[in-house]
Formats: sequence, structure tokens, C-alpha cells
Amino acid sequence: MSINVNISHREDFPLLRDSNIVYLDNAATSQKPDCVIEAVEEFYHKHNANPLRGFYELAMLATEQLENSRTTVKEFINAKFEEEVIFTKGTTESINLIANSYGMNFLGEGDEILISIMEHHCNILPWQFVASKTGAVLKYLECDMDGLISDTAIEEAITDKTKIVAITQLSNVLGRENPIARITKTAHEHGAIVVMDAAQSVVHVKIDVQALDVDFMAFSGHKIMSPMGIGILYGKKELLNKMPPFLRGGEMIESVTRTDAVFAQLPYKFEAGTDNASGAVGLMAAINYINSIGMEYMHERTLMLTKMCFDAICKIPHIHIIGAKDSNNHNGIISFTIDNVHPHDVSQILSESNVCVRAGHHCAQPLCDFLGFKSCTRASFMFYNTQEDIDTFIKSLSGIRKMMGYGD
Amino acid sequence: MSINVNISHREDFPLLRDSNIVYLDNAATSQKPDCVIEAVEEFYHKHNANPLRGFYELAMLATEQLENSRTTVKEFINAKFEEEVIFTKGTTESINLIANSYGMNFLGEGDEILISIMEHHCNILPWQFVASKTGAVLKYLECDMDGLISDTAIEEAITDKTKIVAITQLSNVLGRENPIARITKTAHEHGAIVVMDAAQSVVHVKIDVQALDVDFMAFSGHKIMSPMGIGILYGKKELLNKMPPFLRGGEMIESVTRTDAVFAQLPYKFEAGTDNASGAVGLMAAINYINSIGMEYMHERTLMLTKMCFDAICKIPHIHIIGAKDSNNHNGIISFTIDNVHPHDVSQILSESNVCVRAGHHCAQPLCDFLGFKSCTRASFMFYNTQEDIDTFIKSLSGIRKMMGYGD
Amino acid sequence: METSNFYNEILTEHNIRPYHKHDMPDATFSLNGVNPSCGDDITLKLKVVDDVIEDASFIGDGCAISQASADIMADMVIGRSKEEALRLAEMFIRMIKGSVTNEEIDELEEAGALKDISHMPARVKCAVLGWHTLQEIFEKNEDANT
Amino acid sequence: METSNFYNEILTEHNIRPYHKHDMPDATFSLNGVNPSCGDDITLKLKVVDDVIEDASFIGDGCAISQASADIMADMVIGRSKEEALRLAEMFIRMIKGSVTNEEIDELEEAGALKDISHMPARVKCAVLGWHTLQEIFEKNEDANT
Ligand SMILES: Cc1ncc(COP(=O)(O)O)c(C=O)c1O
Ligand SMILES: Cc1ncc(COP(=O)(O)O)c(C=O)c1O
Repeated sequence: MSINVNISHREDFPLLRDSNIVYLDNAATSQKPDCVIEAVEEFYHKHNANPLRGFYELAMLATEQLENSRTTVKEFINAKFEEEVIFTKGTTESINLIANSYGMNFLGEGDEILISIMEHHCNILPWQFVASKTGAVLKYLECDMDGLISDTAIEEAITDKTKIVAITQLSNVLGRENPIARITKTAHEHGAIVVMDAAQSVVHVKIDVQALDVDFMAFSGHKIMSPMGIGILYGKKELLNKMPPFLRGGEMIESVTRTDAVFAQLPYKFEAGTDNASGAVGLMAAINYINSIGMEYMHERTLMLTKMCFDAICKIPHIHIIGAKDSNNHNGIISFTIDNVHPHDVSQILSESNVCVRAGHHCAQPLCDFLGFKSCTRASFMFYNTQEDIDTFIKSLSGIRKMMGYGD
Repeated sequence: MSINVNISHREDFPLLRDSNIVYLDNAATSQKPDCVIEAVEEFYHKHNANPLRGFYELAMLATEQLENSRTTVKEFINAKFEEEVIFTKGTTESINLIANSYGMNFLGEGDEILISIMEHHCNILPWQFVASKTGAVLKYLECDMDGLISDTAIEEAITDKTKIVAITQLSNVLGRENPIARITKTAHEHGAIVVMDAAQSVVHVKIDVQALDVDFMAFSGHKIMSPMGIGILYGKKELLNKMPPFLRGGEMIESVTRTDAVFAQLPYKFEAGTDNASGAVGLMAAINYINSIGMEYMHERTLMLTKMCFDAICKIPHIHIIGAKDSNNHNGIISFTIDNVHPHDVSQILSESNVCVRAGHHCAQPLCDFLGFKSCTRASFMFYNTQEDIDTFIKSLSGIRKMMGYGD
Repeated sequence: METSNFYNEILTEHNIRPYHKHDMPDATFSLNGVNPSCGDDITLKLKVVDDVIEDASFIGDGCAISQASADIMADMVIGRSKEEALRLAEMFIRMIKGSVTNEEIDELEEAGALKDISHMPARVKCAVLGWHTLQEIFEKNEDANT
Repeated sequence: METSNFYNEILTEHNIRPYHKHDMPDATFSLNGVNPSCGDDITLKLKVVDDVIEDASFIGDGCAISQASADIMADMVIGRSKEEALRLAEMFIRMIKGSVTNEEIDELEEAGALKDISHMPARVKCAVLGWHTLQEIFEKNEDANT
């Protein structure tokens, strides 16, 4: 695929179009195109009602929108059944749901939970909690300094004691794609299930839950250009069917008595309360937008931008990129440190040139500890970034040590 | 206050303005005024970033919007401290949070949880769950056929064994306001805490958590004209401080190691994951809109519409209104049955005249059982409804039995 | 969706004056079918002799659609073989999903009066409750009966 | 918010060439202060004799703002009484919250170079870390020391 760097998609994004912001914090959250914002608006103008509840036309329209979104997501991730797609408020809720509903009920003393060292806090803390409550042991799958999880590491870490492997498809610090299919294969051989955090990958990698054979998968809409407050949990039907509900309330029941309740079928069993239908509609619009631009094209463009930026940073003295040496293993994410300049100061100085990057531990403290730093600065790209964005960023970045009073 | 029935607020609501829909399902979800839809749009146009995370200007704007919304909510419910206001996705999540974090950790064998017979499923199922896990006993506080919970009932039901009283301020079937202050007083005398479900009341009653002295309170934005996917949990600081987190992940930690985590301060301890900032902004706009119209005015207008409708229904044979005989005790909610016509058929026939009402058990099956029916039809009003809405509704309602083949 | 057309005479008649809504002491099969979320609840009773449905009735309650549909079904399956009844059930369910031919609708006789349900997703469960229960009776008892 | 003005010479000098960033074996007080979410981490050391701060130093690391602010503070409080130091702390924190007079900023000497933090909510914690730790030392030891 040949990418023309001069074609810009910035025009589709009102926040970028109407400002000179150089938005390089895409791994934290993405900007939203007009079509997504308008889809939400249209829902409130034409279809707003409590979905799944009413017999009148408006309520049926709202329900239809919600279910169309479910179908769109099903196709986007290639799930086998609609009812394997559950709406949540985001990755964090999705993973907490798995931990509380599956982890708390199917793990016991001596069982092992394996997570990678590069997990986001939301794929660590729920498992620490499950371990503390069930007596299961939490273990870590480590990578090398390039961020690579080797086959040997996988073979050694997964044993017959392993019951759950929870791992991100793409680290939000390193940007490297993990060998999920390889992990699933080994995990399944040992009778373990695999939970994949797709929060970062969903915008870069074409996800196929059946090909990867993961048992659960989670992502947030806001990182793929959809509105905030909506996310997805995918789970294999046979697993979801045997799990108890997590949140309890309306919509997830068949019948309720004073002492007891019969739960509804999938997916509703896991969707207690009023569904965020407008969020679902926004997510559907975002996926349609992605499909119209082309996932592969988006990714190629991101890789090209990543490479330009990577190569330029390599030329600036005193800056150290974290993770892989090959920019193609960074998938739009470049984290780095600058000698003797704290990332918070880096981020603030860049902000002066309207460059938005993130600084800190990126909700991945165990990884930072493991790699030997407390915090770092991260620039992250999406296909709508431009060469100009990178030029501005690099220019500002080059002057930081000087501005902080260092000779070079 | 004198209300002019001819003044219409319909113009503020695009869905109503641009259609001939008679929207009488306000208790399920409200319509959204332009100012709320536009506030969300403006957020995505001008302030969209991951809040609470970045050091750049855009992220600070997003954070500021989120925190301004928190302050607006704090004032709206008269909480004492900002950090007592926690963003959730809705009432259902809020109550599940309380049940899982407070209920599961501070209740034991023989303790009693008291809920009213008129609770919404989301204020029943979480307590059934807590009871089944902790050995606590779930008891019911009953009302009379008019929906009144008497002082005697309160005195008898709350004992020294009672640890939690969970009750709705306004039933979504009966519309009657419960004597919360009275309940709180008795509960506190016996050392119990009170959880108030304000999902229905928040749009009708001016809530003052300090005056009511409730320990926890929950509501959903979507029922007070704000976007879907955002809700509030209020809790007294001293209680929230001693509770463990519910959802676990980013933003709710101070530091994380491989084996352990130190949790953040309030309110962040309970806000794991990316906050729905656009939802919070929409909620702020909705509250500002309410303040500009005037809560008292809104309520007076709703009561007037309720009375008009109530009186008209009373004149139609074979229709039975559920609950209080005085329309002033209905706060915009009129549930009813029609002899020999099933509510689902009622709702569908009304839908033919563009009248949107809800039919079913309204997520309150124990109440339906208690009052002796399986399901009913509910018309619910907000201040933006009009006399015309009621005329259309009554006209269509009057013809239903005939249409179904009955002589009268 | 014209509701006033929808609640036609066939439907309202079967609803308020059902022919087959009564108990059947000598039934060979009896099965309860419910739509928990709607509250529709029927118990279908069949008297089957040599794979032929000699009599059919139901008791229970629910919305007009569920009741009328069950009554129409009872009417149609009486005197038919198990196979014919199941073929009609399959056809009816397909009609509700919106994929039948006009000839098939004709074959469904009075049950064809429910064809507009295909545009009312919320009412589908009501319309098919009786037919589903019929299918279930024969599926559950397949072994016992062959 | 002009960052380039903000990272002025006073700040960068105190950051890269701090006068008081060193251990103090004969300290009478030592307290660790952290901003867990930022990673800022200092240990403040004071040598207090008869309620007068004879020496002040710190060790640790963090962003330029936290380090420079701690260094400036150490500079300012040496030779002052406990009361005077606490008065400056209170004034500094007020400045960061945006409510001081020009005279007070003057009185804060080099610490006044941090006044623009009032427009940077995310950096407030960094700027006040040293001063908060100072306050804490005296609060914790109030009983012991009077
Ligand atoms: C009294 C009451 N409580 C709770 C809820 C649940 O609200 P949500 O579905 O927004 O969580 C509702 C509305 O459905 C309600 O009426
Ligand atoms: C890898 C990864 N997992 C999970 C999350 C959490 O997503 P959210 O905050 O939307 O729940 C993030 C983003 O913050 C992430 O980068």
C-alpha cells in the first residue's frame, strides 16, 4: 500500500480542524470525527428513548439502533454470535466484569493467574483482587528490554496450574504487538482461558477474536474515535453462559420475586441498567468511519508517521526510546526519556508549542519498574496526524534540554 | 406559583419540536434539550482529551470540565464536599457499587437489610446478592394500597438488627414520595445507614442530601435531560473513606507494584478507568438548564399536567389508577390497568396515535405482586409536556376497549 | 404499522371469545410456556392419538396477541398429524420473521392475520408463544413417542 | 501560560545546581514527602535549635518544579524561626492558589518565580511538595517541641 503523507484527514476532526493543536496523545484518547458527533446528535434528535423497554415506535427505533451497533461490533471483531458482544462503559469495566464474574467463581487456592509485566493497571488490579480473595497466585509473564515476549517465556510461564492468562494485545507504553495467537494456543493446551485487553490494539490491529481464539476481549470506544462512556466486552458464549451476572438490576432479569431472581439470556444478563444507546450509536458510527477509511490504510499511515518521528528522535542527543529498535514494532506509540529532564517538564514545555503528549507512568507502574524508570514521555499517533505535527513536535523536543539550562 | 398551561417548553427539545410525538414515557428516560446536546458537541469540538491525565492545556480543559460538573452536581444535591460526588454510568452501577463495596464488607450473618416493596430491580437484586453472600437477611418495608409507607410500618421494620435501609425516594410505578427524612432518622437511631435511590425523584423533588441526612444516594443523568451513560453516586465522606474500591484500574491508584496497590483519595478511588467527561459535561448543562427553568416551576407544571390527566382518566370506565387517590401524590407518574386489556396491547394501540407510554412490570415485580397485578401501563410527565399531549392521550385511551372488541 | 388494522376482528374475536381456552382432563400432553419479560403465560394441552392431534386447548393469560395466536393455533392443528402441525409451526415462525410466500400465508389461514407482527419486534415473542410450546411438546417427547 | 517564561533562570538554576540537595547527618527532623501520582519524592531534613531552623536540605528526585521549589524553600527558611517559616509556607501555598498580594510575592523572594503555577493545576502538587513537608514536620512534632 502506498501512503501519500500529504493527504490529510485532519479535516474530518473538528477539534483539529479548528485549532493548531498537535495532538499526539492518541493512546490516551482519540479525537472524534464529525460523523460520530453527528450520529450522537441525530440519536437525540430522532431516536432517543429507553431501549429494550418500550412497545412504541420511538423505543423500537432506539432498540434497533442499539442492536445494529451490536451487530456492527460483532462484525468488526468477527465474533461468532451477536450475544457474545456486551456493552459496558469501557475496558476497565469489562475487565472488572470478567475478574468478578469469572475469576471470583472459577478460581481457587493454588490456581494461577498469569498476566504480563506490561499490563495497564486495569488488567492488574482486578487480578490482584481475585488472587487475594480466592487464594489464587498472581504471576507475571516478562518481556525482554525490547518488549518482546519470547516463545520460551510463554512455554515456561503457562503450566497446568494456570487458569487465566490476561494480556494486552498492544502495550500502551511499548506499542509492540504481543503474540496472542501463540499464547492462546499454549494456554488452551493447559486448560487456561485467555483475556485479551484490546484497548490499544483495536485501532491499530484488525481484531479477529475467532482467529486469535481468545476467550474474552475488552476495548473502550473512546480510543477508536467513538464517544466516551461506551466499551465492549466480548466473551465466548459457553463461558458467558455459565458465569453469574456482575451488575444487577433492570433489563438483566426474566423475573424477580422478593427472595430471588431468574436472569435474562445473553447478552442482557450482563447489561444491567439503561444501556448507553447514544454511546453505542457513536461507536457504530466510528466503526463505519474506520471501515470507510480502511483499517489497513490507517495502520500503514500510522506506521509511516511513527517511522518519521522515530528516526528524527534517534538523531537528538540525550533522548532514549523505550522498547523495540525497529519503528515498525511501535504501532503509533513512542515512549522516551530525556537525560535529567523529568517527563512532566518535557510535557509542559511541549505544551507551549501546542504539542499534546502524555507523561508519567501511563498506568503501567510494574512495567516502568521492570524497565528501570519511574516515568517517561509518550507521543502516540493516529492516521489523522500529519508530517507537520511531527515537525513541530521534533522542533520543540530538540530545544528542551537547552531550555532547562543544559549546555547541549 | 401560577402556571400558564399554554406556555410550552417543547421548543427546547429537538425530538419533540420536529415531530408530533406525544412523549409520555419520561420516567423511563427524558428527552434532551438543545443546550445539553450542544454542550456534548462543544466538548468534542473544543475540550476532548483524557481528563485527569495530561499536563497539556487540552487535557487541563477536559479535567476542568469534569470537575466543574462535579461542583455543579455537588451544589445541585447540596453535598458537603466535592469528593462525595462520584461519577458512575448510572443508578444501577451506583447501587451495585454500594452493595459490593459497603454491603459485602460491613454486613454479616444475622444482620438485616431493609428495602421497600416498591423498589426498582436495581435496588433489589444487589441486596439479594449481598444477603446470599454474607448471610444477612433481606426484609421488606411495605406500603398500603395507596402507596403510603406509614410511620408505624417504619418503626416496626427498623430494628437494631437493621444495618442498611435501601429505599427509593419516589416509586417509578406509584409516583408517591416516600418519607425519607423520617426513615433516615429512625434508621440512624438504630445505627443503620440509608441508601436512597433518587433515579425518579431527582427531576421532581429538590434533593438536599444533608437535610435528608441520607448516607448514600444514586441517580442517572438520562432521566434528568442529560446524556445517557452518566450517573451519580453520592456518599458521606467518612463512609466512602472506609470502603474498598469497586471497579479497579487506572486513575484510582496512587501506586501499584506487582503484588499490591495503594488507592487514590476520594472521589478518584471509585472512578476507575477513563471518566465519561462528555457525559459529565452534558449532566452539568442539564442541571444548568433545570436551574434556569426553575425546579419548583418544573414541578408545579408537572403536577398540573398530572392532575389534568388524572381527572380525565377517572372519567373513563374500566380504567383503574394504581396508588394514591390524590393526583398531587403522583408526581408525574400515572400507572393504570384497563379491564380485560393487556398493557402491552394498550401501549401498542396508543403508539398508533404517536403516544409513547410504557407497559409491563416497570422493573418492579415485587410491587406488582404485592399490589395484585402482573403488569400495568404507565404514563409519565415532565414539565415539557403540554395540554395537547394529554388530550391526544386521553382520546386514544378512551377508544381502546372498543377497539379490542368490547361493547363499552 | 397501522395498529388499528392490526387489531382486526379475527384477532379480537379469538382474544375475547376464544374457542379453545379451557382445561382438558384427558390431555396426553401438557406444557407451560412463558414469556417472562412480558408476563405471557399459557399452558398448552394436546390429546394426541397415533400421532394425530385429536384435540387442543390452552389456559393461561397474557396480551391479546399471545392469547389469540394460541387460540388460532389450537383451531388449526386439531385433526392434523404431528408432522403437519410442526410444518405449520415452522411456517408461522417464518412468517413472523418476515420470510414467507403469499401461498404460505394463505395456507396459514386465520394465523395469517398476525403477519404484521414481523414489523413489531417487541411483539414477536407473544405471537409465537403458542407455536413454540407446541414444538417443544413434540421435541421433548420425540423419544417417548416414536 | 508561557512556558518558556515559566522555566526561567531561577527555576532551572535551582533545579540543575541545587545548593541544598544533600544529606544532613545531624538533622533534628527528617520527613519524606511524595506525590505518588507524579513520582515526585523528596526527603526534607531540618536542623532546628530553639525553634530556629539552623540548616535545611533535601534529597530525592522529581520534576524541575518540585526540586527547584524545595531548593528555594531550603534557602529561604535557613535562619528563620519555625513561626516565620510556617508563615512563608502558608503564603506560598496561597500564592499557588492565586490569592496573594504583590507585596507578599515580593516577600517570597525567589519562590515568587513559581507564581504562574496558579494557572497550572496539574503542577500545583509539585510546587508545594517541599512546603507541605515542612508544615507536616512542624505539625507532627508540635507536642514534642513545645
Ligand atoms: C426508581 C428507579 N431506580 C433505578 C432506575 C435505574 O436507572 P438506570 O437504568 O439508569 O440505571 C430507574 C429507572 O429505570 C428507576 O425508575
Ligand atoms: C492497554 C490499556 N488497557 C486499558 C486501558 C483502560 O481503558 P479505559 O480507561 O477506557 O477503561 C487503557 C487506556 O487507558 C490502555 O491503554
